[in-house]
Amino acid sequence: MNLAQEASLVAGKDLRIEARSRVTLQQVLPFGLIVLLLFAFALDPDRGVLRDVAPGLFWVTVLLAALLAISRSFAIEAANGARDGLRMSGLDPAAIFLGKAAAVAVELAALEALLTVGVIVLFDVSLGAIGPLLLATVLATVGVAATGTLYGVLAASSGARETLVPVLLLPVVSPVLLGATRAWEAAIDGASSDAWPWIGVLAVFAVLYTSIGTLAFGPLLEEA
Amino acid sequence: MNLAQEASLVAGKDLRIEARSRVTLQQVLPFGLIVLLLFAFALDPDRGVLRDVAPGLFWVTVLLAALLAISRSFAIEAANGARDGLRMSGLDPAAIFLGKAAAVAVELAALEALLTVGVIVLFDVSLGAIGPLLLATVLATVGVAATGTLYGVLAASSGARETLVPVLLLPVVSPVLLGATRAWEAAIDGASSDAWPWIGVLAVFAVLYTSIGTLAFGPLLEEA
Amino acid sequence: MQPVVRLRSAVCLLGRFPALAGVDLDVASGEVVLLSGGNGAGKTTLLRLIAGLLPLHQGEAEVLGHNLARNRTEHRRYVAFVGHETFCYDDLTARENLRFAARASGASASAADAALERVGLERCAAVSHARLSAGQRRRLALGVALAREPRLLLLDEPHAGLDADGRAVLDAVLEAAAGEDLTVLIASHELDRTRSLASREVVLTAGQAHAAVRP
Amino acid sequence: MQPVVRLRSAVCLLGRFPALAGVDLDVASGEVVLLSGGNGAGKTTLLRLIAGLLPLHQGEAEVLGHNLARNRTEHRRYVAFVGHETFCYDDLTARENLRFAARASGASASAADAALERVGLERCAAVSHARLSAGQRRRLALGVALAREPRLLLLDEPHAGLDADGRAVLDAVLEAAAGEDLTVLIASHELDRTRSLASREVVLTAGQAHAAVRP
Amino acid sequence: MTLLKPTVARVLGWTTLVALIVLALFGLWGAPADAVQSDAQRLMYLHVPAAWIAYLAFGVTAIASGLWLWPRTRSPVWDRMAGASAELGVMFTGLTLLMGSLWGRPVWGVWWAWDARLVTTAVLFFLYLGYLALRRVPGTAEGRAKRCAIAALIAFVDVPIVHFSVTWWRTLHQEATVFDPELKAHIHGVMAFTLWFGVFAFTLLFVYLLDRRYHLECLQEGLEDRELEQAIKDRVRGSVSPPKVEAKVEATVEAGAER
Ligand code: HEM
Ligand SMILES: Nc1ncnc2c1ncn2[C@@H]1O[C@H](COP(=O)(O)OP(=O)(O)OP(=O)(O)O)[C@@H](O)[C@H]1O
Ligand SMILES: Nc1ncnc2c1ncn2[C@@H]1O[C@H](COP(=O)(O)OP(=O)(O)OP(=O)(O)O)[C@@H](O)[C@H]1O
Ligand SMILES: [Mg+2]
Ligand SMILES: [Mg+2]
Repeated sequence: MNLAQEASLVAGKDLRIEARSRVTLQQVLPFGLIVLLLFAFALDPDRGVLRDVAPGLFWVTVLLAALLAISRSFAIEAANGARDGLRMSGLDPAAIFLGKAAAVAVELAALEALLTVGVIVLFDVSLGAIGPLLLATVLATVGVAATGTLYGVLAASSGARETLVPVLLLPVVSPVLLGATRAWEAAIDGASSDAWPWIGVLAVFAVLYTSIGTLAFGPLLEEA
Repeated sequence: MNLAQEASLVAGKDLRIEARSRVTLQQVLPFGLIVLLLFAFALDPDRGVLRDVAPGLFWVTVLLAALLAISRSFAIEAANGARDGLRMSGLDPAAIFLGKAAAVAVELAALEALLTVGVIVLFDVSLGAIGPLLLATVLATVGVAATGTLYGVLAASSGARETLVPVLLLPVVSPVLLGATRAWEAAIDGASSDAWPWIGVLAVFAVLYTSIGTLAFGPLLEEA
Repeated sequence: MQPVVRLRSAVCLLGRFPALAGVDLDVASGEVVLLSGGNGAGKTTLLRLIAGLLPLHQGEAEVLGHNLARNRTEHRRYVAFVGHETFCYDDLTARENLRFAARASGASASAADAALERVGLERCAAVSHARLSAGQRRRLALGVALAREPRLLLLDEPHAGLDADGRAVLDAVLEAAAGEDLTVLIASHELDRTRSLASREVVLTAGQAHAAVRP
Repeated sequence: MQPVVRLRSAVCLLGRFPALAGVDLDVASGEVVLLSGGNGAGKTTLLRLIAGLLPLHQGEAEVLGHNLARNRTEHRRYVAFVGHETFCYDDLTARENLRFAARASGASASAADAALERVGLERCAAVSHARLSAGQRRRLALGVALAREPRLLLLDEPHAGLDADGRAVLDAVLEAAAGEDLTVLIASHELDRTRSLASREVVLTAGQAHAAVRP
Repeated sequence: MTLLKPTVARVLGWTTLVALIVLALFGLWGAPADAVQSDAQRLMYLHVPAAWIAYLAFGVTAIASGLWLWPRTRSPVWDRMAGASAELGVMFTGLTLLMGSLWGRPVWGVWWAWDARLVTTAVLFFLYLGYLALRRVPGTAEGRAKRCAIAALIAFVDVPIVHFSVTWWRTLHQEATVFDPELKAHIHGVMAFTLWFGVFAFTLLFVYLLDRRYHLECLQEGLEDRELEQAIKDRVRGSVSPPKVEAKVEATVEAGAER
């Protein structure tokens, strides 16, 4: 098997488990919507800033939901020592990384699509320049999925997987948060030209972490 | 052993495990601080609203950290079938509930103390009427710990513990979020009289869920 | 005399699968009953049912005089169950785990220490559960059960992973049972070893129990 | 001929504890080596070291011609390891788990199905791993290892939890090994059963290996 | 097997249909247009009844759950009723949200506003979505019933919060007009009649759907019971039949593998 086939084998396995357990659809998505609602409310609506901060809230929510998705992705490997099984399997670690990140990205994309509808309705936002917006979203998703998978495996080797991932991951992806928020703001205002530099940042980030992940996943997976 | 002794046995066990693994201190706390920062970042400091939304941000952060603490509290019981061990132990389920909730409350209180320092430093907030503020905090903490423990055990019986707790818990504790936020706002403004009704809401909530938990924990723990 | 366990066409479901499809079983006080049967026959399910960890779906079940259909928690403090898992906390040491279990069920700390010695784990007393080897964990699980000073002991494949020493400990527990007024139900695939110690053998096949025909 | 496994004063740490304190071991191709030793002697650690799942701390280790000190992943696709855990996914069925493992290591789906039959799990093919009984899980783990068509098979207490049928399957695997050019290292407490099938016994005590003195 | 006698259910079904048609006629043509909001206000005849029937549905869920938990009245009837009613409650809450949104667009100029009632209503919606998710978690019938009954009682706490939210937080959303404590009739007679008729029609709809849903649940349970009896027989004969769901899963896998 070549790299792509191996990666799709791994991604297929993760997505099949998701299709069977429906965790992302039935639990992570409602979580995202509730976070969106509650936080917007807790941050006090009177001041009329909510429409302006909608992109920021959206991406914070996506990040928090991503934490859950990643935690789930590695919970699957933690049970029954499946991680050792993967290590013994002879699959290329790069393929494992790409496969797991792809599965997370697919789940996140589905989530973002639905959360976007939520944002449009809740914050009365119209999307403006669709092209840059979509591009920014895709790149940010890839970035978050890649970084998340990388840090997920790093945390997985320690006992306290659930709580370690958030701490490690959130600071690292803050550039994505910033870039995606600014790109969205610009795109929503219809100022595509302002969006492009941020999209550039997101692209660099996505490429960077995908490459680092492809190279570093092997050693991290081996980490006892 | 009477109820209090049994509860303190359980709480002691949880706190000893925490002391040994340091998950709350070394992972949940940094997580809280990062979330605080990220939110501040996403909401853009330019608009000068940060000082006003500080209470909301603080309580949102506490809730998210509480999710992690509770998830950890039940992860402990999930490993090695420890939950079955508890069920076989002959301990009064009410004591188990009170013990686990107390341990979570202690962890949350430590967390809140440190996050408060963070809020004071980051958002340049001064605490105003300390009495009501402290009371509101204690009551909210008890409420969150009790509700969290109740929902934690509810979700623990299903396979996907990590992701189910957030979905179930967040809507239920939203009154705490609102009440504590408003109480803090009033207390910070020095308007203690405005804080008291909210403190009343928090007290009702804390008492209500502690009682429900004491009664309902047994049946929920038994759920196959 | 009142039987310790009395099942009448007991049905127990795992999800929608009838893992026990009508089991009749009587165990008298002081007996050591060997439960044999192939993989998936329902031994674990039967033991968990008796421990009160699984609900009864149909039929009757009485353990130590308590009707499980009505209440499956009351009898537990007199019952100890050694399952496929150890019921211990990874971050606590062997001794701490034992003490917690003993105190939780009302036994003393010295009972815990005695159990530690009995299963031969003195040397690992301060090693945390996460670091014990598979066999040491089995011993610890057995120790936890003994520390609780039960009247009914349910053992689910206690031999798995035990070395010769460990098996000797186990044999001693089974031999002493009659004298200590302890009733034991033991599910095992180590038939040769256990048959000689058991007072009776019950064979489970496809969710039903039959008395074994002694050759 | 080149040995399959060659260890020279190999030291392996678990945390700071030297679970293997200088092990010398040579295994030739086609051998079936029985690893015996008390609980906590280091059998699991030794097998995990050979599988490349644990790092070598001191000494030399060579498996299938690969030097583990330099690279402990290269040899893995020719090695299958049945550990205390099954390495399977709870939400996948037995067949899906087997197929995934087979395809991941380059074997065909039919190898997976053959393995399913060989370990006698046809009837549970569509049952998800989470619902299998303890013994059925052990069989599945064995099946996963066989489906990978390894050259070196590491078995860590494969007997634990297996019924008579399952043990017969295992015996058949050990017997067929020599013919199939398969080398087997088996750690077990079922000494009586395994000794007759093994070509050699190695005793581990306190992290060190000795050739067993045959009575 | 059902809550109502089949004939009663059938009559009720037709009555509901007629009532809904009458409501539509009154709502669209009978009642006068609002002075300020003109025709948009006609959404009230759906919005307000939907909200109240949602309360009613959650109330039924809470009471049924309580009756299930009370040992003397424990019966599977209450569990089924609680589940069915919660599903309808979620449906009606969704309807309230939808109608409110549609109404808000012309009146407030936005689909959504950060208003206490709106937020609490949305929280209510998610709360019961969570409850329904909990109902789907596998387990024994009794365990599931117990767990869900407790969750339903906890969730019901939010209903009064939604209702009083307008008085607790000064807000955008309409305050209580119909249940105004001072009992002044603020609204036109025909409008009031239409509103109350809407409530009546929706109540009929609720009872009818509840009965149907309950019936469906009974049929399903009957089917499961029969499958179980068969499974026990199979098990005794030693032929383990894998459960149906997984057989389907496996079939698709096979199909995929062949391609
Ligand atoms: C998504 C948006 C909305 C939601 C979620 C919502 C929710 C609700 C709820 C839950 C009730 C029942 C209150 C109770 O009696 O406890 C209600 C009543 C009502 N709503 Fe809305 N609503 C929305 C938008 C609107 C709009 C845009 C209007 C018109 C300006 C409106 C006018 C009313 C009126 C007149 C009542 C009856 C109040 C009474 O007499 O008690 N709502 N709404
Ligand atoms: N951090 C540690 N501190 C002290 N001892 C440790 C530590 N980590 C592991 N050990 C010990 O290392 C040994 C591990 O041995 P291993 O699991 O290889 O035993 P084994 O021969 O497989 O035993 P078994 O037959 O019980 O499976 C055990 O004695 C265990 O107590
Ligand atoms: N949902 C399910 N669908 C089909 N079969 C199931 C389901 N849940 C459990 N089973 C089956 O129920 C049986 C459980 O039996 P149990 O674990 O009691 O066996 P056991 O006698 O302890 O076996 P072992 O010796 O392997 O431990 C197994 O055959 C398992 O496959
Ligand atoms: Mg078993
Ligand atoms: Mg071992």
